[in-house]
Amino acid sequence: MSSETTAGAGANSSAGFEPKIVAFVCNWCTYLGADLAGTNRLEYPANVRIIRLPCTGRIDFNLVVKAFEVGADAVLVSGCHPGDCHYTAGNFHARRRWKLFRELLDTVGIDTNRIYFSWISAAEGAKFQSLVTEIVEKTRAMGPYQDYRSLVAES
Amino acid sequence: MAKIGVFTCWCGENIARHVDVEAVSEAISKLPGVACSMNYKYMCSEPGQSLISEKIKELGLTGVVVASCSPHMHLKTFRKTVELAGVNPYMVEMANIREQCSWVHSDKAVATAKAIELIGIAVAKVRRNAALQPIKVPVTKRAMVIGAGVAGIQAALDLAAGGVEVILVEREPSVGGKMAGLSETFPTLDCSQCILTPRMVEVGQHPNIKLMTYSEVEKVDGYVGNFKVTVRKKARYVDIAKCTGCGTCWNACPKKNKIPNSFDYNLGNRGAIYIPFPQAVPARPTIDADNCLRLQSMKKGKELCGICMKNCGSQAINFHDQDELVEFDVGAIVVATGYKLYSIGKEQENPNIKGYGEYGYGKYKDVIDSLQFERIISASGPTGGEPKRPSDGMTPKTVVFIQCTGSRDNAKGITYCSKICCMYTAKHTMLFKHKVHDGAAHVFYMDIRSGGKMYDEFVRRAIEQDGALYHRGRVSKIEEIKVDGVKKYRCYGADTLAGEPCVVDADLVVLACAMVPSDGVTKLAQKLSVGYNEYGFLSESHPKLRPVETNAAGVFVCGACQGPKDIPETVAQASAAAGKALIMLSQPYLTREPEIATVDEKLCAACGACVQTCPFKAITIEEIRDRKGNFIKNTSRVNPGLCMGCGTCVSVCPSKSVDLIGFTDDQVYAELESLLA
Amino acid sequence: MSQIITLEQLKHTLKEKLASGARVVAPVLDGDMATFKPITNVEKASFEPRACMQNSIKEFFFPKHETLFSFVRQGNDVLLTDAADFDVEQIVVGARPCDAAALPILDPLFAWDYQDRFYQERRAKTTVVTFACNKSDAHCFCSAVGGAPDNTSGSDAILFDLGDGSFEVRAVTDKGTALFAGKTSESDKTGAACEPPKADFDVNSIAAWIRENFSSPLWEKVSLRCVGCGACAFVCPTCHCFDMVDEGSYNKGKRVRNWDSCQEAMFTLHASGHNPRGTQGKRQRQRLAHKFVIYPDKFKSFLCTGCGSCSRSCGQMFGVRPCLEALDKQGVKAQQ
Amino acid sequence: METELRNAIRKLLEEKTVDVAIGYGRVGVGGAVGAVFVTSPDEVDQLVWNNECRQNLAVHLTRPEIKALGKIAIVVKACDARAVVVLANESQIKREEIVVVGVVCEGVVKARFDGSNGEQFFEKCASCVEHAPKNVDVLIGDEAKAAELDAKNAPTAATSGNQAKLAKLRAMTSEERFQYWRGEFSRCVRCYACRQSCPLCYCNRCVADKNRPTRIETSASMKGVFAWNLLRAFHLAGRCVSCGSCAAACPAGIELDLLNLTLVNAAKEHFNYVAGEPGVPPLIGTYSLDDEEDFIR
Repeated sequence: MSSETTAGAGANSSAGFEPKIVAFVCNWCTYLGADLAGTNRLEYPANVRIIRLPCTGRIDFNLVVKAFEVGADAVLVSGCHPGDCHYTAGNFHARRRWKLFRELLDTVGIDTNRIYFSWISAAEGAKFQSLVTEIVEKTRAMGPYQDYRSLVAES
Repeated sequence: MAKIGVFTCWCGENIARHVDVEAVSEAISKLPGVACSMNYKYMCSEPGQSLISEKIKELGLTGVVVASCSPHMHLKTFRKTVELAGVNPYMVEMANIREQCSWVHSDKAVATAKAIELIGIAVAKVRRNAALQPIKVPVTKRAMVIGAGVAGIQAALDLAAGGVEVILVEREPSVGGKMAGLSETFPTLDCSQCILTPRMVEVGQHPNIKLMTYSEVEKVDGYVGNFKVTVRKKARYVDIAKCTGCGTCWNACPKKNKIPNSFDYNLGNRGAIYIPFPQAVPARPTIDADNCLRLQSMKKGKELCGICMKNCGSQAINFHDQDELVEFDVGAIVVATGYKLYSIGKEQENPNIKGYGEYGYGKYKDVIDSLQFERIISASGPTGGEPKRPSDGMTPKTVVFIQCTGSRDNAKGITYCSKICCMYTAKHTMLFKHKVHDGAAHVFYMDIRSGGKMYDEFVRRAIEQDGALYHRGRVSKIEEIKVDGVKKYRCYGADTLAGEPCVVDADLVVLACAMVPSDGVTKLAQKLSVGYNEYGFLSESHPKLRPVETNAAGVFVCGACQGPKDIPETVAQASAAAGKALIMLSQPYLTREPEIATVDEKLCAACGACVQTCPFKAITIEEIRDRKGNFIKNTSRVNPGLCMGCGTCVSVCPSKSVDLIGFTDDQVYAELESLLA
Repeated sequence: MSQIITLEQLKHTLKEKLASGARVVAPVLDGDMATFKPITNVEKASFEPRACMQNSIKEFFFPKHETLFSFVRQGNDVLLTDAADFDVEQIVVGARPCDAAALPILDPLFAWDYQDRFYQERRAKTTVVTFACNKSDAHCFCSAVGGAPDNTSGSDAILFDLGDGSFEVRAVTDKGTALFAGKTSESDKTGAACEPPKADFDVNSIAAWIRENFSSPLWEKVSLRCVGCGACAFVCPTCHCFDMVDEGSYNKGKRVRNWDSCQEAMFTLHASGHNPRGTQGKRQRQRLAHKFVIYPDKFKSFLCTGCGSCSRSCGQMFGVRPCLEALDKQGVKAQQ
Repeated sequence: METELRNAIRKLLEEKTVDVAIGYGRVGVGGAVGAVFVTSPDEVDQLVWNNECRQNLAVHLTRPEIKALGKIAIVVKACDARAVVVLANESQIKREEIVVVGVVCEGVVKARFDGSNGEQFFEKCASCVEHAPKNVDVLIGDEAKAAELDAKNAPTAATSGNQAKLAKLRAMTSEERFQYWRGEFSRCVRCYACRQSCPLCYCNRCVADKNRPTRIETSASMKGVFAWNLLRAFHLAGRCVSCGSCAAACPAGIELDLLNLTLVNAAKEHFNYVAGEPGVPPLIGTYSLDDEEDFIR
């Protein structure tokens, strides 16, 4: 689509910078939490793009890398609270992978402050609202993820 | 070339107020592969759906994106719509521009821009969608019920009445469970045995029910409709087909009345060959190998005793009996493994839970739990229903009942309310007062929770008619003392309503302890791939809408294994579980969502990462052989009957040889790439 | 009389080129590893002859990763945009003679049935300044394939280190002459390269053996330790296989070409699943046959300059020289 | 030791316990040490054992060309032995069908950039506390000496060698680390020497070689090499045995093993997990209810 219509338009200059946030969420908890935020009309900034997956277990680490490749300034990965997984254990498996992956990202110098992990249940519309708001504000303050953008530009 | 139709909904004003639907349609119409981009006031309405099917027919659409509300709201609706119009129902994606856009963003320009991107994501995905067919799984018309307490008995009888063969598995030598040991039941005070034993006899005799007592589930393979359950039939040393239940053996046993009877919670005794209680079903004895002189001597190569065998007229005793593994093919499984009481002592199986050492349970013989009290006042109990205290057989005059021992106590690690204790404690006071008219029944309680038909009236009756003394407060400590040479138990309590300490010298103390799931339930749950909470209570699929289903398809739960509950609730839930199982078993095939994992067997290296990870044990390593039977390679393979479609396997597969249909990497990466500015 | 240039003058010459907007490529040291890199500061470069480089100058003519064009979908149309920026002036300094010698070998390949303008334009706009070798190592075998430590093939100018902070400059082409015009002074000092490296095998005999022994079991035997990575091909100045892929999204992307290696199992994998070169032996046979039979048949020169980069960088201690030696010993000489 | 090794292999071949022995021999330019595949007792004198025996020969166990040779005996160092265990755990080999000949290793020297032998031991050897290979069928060398070396290294194992390098790297700012790797990765040519030399990168087709979808770009572009190197390292999480083959094989001299070490350390620190123990389920693929989640909101 044309870049004029995207929220990330003109993102390269810090002034008027609108962060692009990609959120990978599970279908049963966080997606419904986001729906609940809607049902309750809890406003939050429009910068987040949700990719719906069945379970946090399905969220492969490489998707996070890809999100940065397509220009994300921050990434949110969110699913059911421990014990609430629709598939009993997908989130436990995911939690372990994330813990390790964060260490790797840290060593490589990919800014782990731009990757957020959360448990948001179907009842936590307000948590979704406040977390997204916080992510957008913090990312706005950090500015565009220049490091990764320049990598992509060099490619 | 894809021909995608995009249908943007106004949802009346819900979407249109904050999203410029015309601008959205216009922008989306320019996306590659989009053959039409329309908007309409109510896409889910009849005219809205007609618009979609008209366009499908007119333009030969290959994929449809509906931009409206959450897919949780209407994905099924629109799948039906396109299916009726002749397109595979899985060629639909939804863009959630209501809950996740118009309802949360009030700036129209911003919301419109976001809506366009959200639809772009859906268009990118639907382009990669594949036509899918629901999976049909054949069904074995047989059910297994695990646990034969009142829940299992009820479920088995209902299933059997529905014409389904039932395998009823019980770990103990007799069916009946906890209820068989109760005295009388609230709120009617009808005798527990009187209402249960006829049902026990019925399960024993029902032509559709195969009873497997003294047996445990060893292994569960297969999947919904097609389980293969291996049951360990423990060595009983008595051939129950030959045995007539005459009783000669247990009366002749030299160990008669010398071994604590666990059915009486060790308050009464039995022999080495025994039936746990007179009304047992099957009314056939079992030999307790650990205490049998013959069986113990055989370990040392001798053959002592054997009196029971010598006396048995039907030659039913077989000292060489061994555990036997029996396999059953069943289509559905009902779990009804019930509960036990929380361990009051200091030692706990669960490290997060602490005991009530201060109550001296285990140290003082007359500090007992509520199930022990049930046996003491039960007509079939060790005292014949005469209230006598365990230490010296004295009839207690003052009894202290302490509620919430363990329950609702964060400090001890159990947060939940065990739900039935308020009611049975009131019952205990009544039964006690009916037998010891001059006795005093003191109850220490936190709150009285007596919701239920005729429940509060029952508690009021205990207080007002039978004179139970209720003190709102906790007991902090119990000490053994002597008053006039008689052993007493001084209970240091508080009456918070009176605002003063309340010390009672009791002859007997009864602790209403928390209900916890029975032993081994988490192991069983793992075999069944059923979830459980931190206490081990099994997890239902949805607390309100799917209360007896579990996330393991084809496995249902009922009774106290799912959470504390009383008999009426248990029976209702058992019937519900049986009903759900019957619905499932009534169809020739089960239809399952096709959005499951699939393996590219040619490229799979069979490292087993997915096998290890799958929460449903749906993946196995299989051999691929050529037509002549020569081994070619190993591969992972997904059992479509077991896979629930979580996709955790995809994340752990290093070569991405496994993919999740409906959420393939191809689709997900396309969604992401659509965001490329 | 010879022309000499001091190191300072050489640097000054390169600075001028940098200032004029040209790209200057020179060896940059990191520990004991020397890498050809575009430099912006000549002081960061290392100007001494060396037998071992981490990479070949090949990548400045035929990059490891190169955009051919980009595309954007608009509705049902696809708009194409040509690649840009492949025609800047380049000065490559410090090349080994065996590295530079690969360029004339590759030239006909990129100007055969298809005129590869990316390669050709870079080639035309690049001046290659070589350092004559002053030492060789056990991996070197340029002499066995017609090269020499002071070979000028592919060079526009060759410099001989005089050991006193200056180099003798021998311009080979007009581009070389132009680069150093007015920068050198006359001297009676002349430089000399080191002795040619020794190789006790005859490449022509081996090539003859290869031609006759397509089905020899020796191929599998000598290649057992090769694990099939592309390191040898990617450090090789003459290996030139590439793969073309489209990258980006459905709506927007580019066509790129990337280096590829015949040693990787995927290289010849058919869509059917059949792989005509299913084992490492077959893949090594392809590599050697291409270098010593197929390419010479077509383009009249070995596809090998004897630089030894492959065996230096091989983790399994393999490469062209060990392979040639094994074929010589177990094939050619065993036959005789 | 070399004689002892040759005798052991000779016996295995003579008794036809195995058809081929994978060991080290002077096969490269100037007698450089690499893999040899000995199929007859007469050839065992090709086998050498010294501190130039760098390669992890376990990489050959999963190769079809080698499997075709028959029953295998393999010479391993302690780190290599762990790779064999992982291969067995992941059912890539049937452990009982392979004879693992372990050799007590006192460290191997690093190659210089030009391929010649350096004077220095590999960084991994400085922090090695397992000089005698475990889970082997035949053990050659002095275990007491190995134990002595283990004890010698133990006090500094967490701070020496690659650990010191990694600690230095982790002490930088995130931005500095990013720029460091950007510089290193700029030399990456995607030759996959790291992958091919790794005994545990045995996939039938690497995800990097799959292009529908393009999960990671095949190009040696900056974005492609970042994605590739993250992916390679992460696929070894809880599996890498720190043999260092990846870094040793890299023609661009990138210290890839530091990425792996990060995950080795994380596995140990957060999950008390060490790769290469027989019968232990994989780190990724299992979970504990108590796994840390301090980073999750």
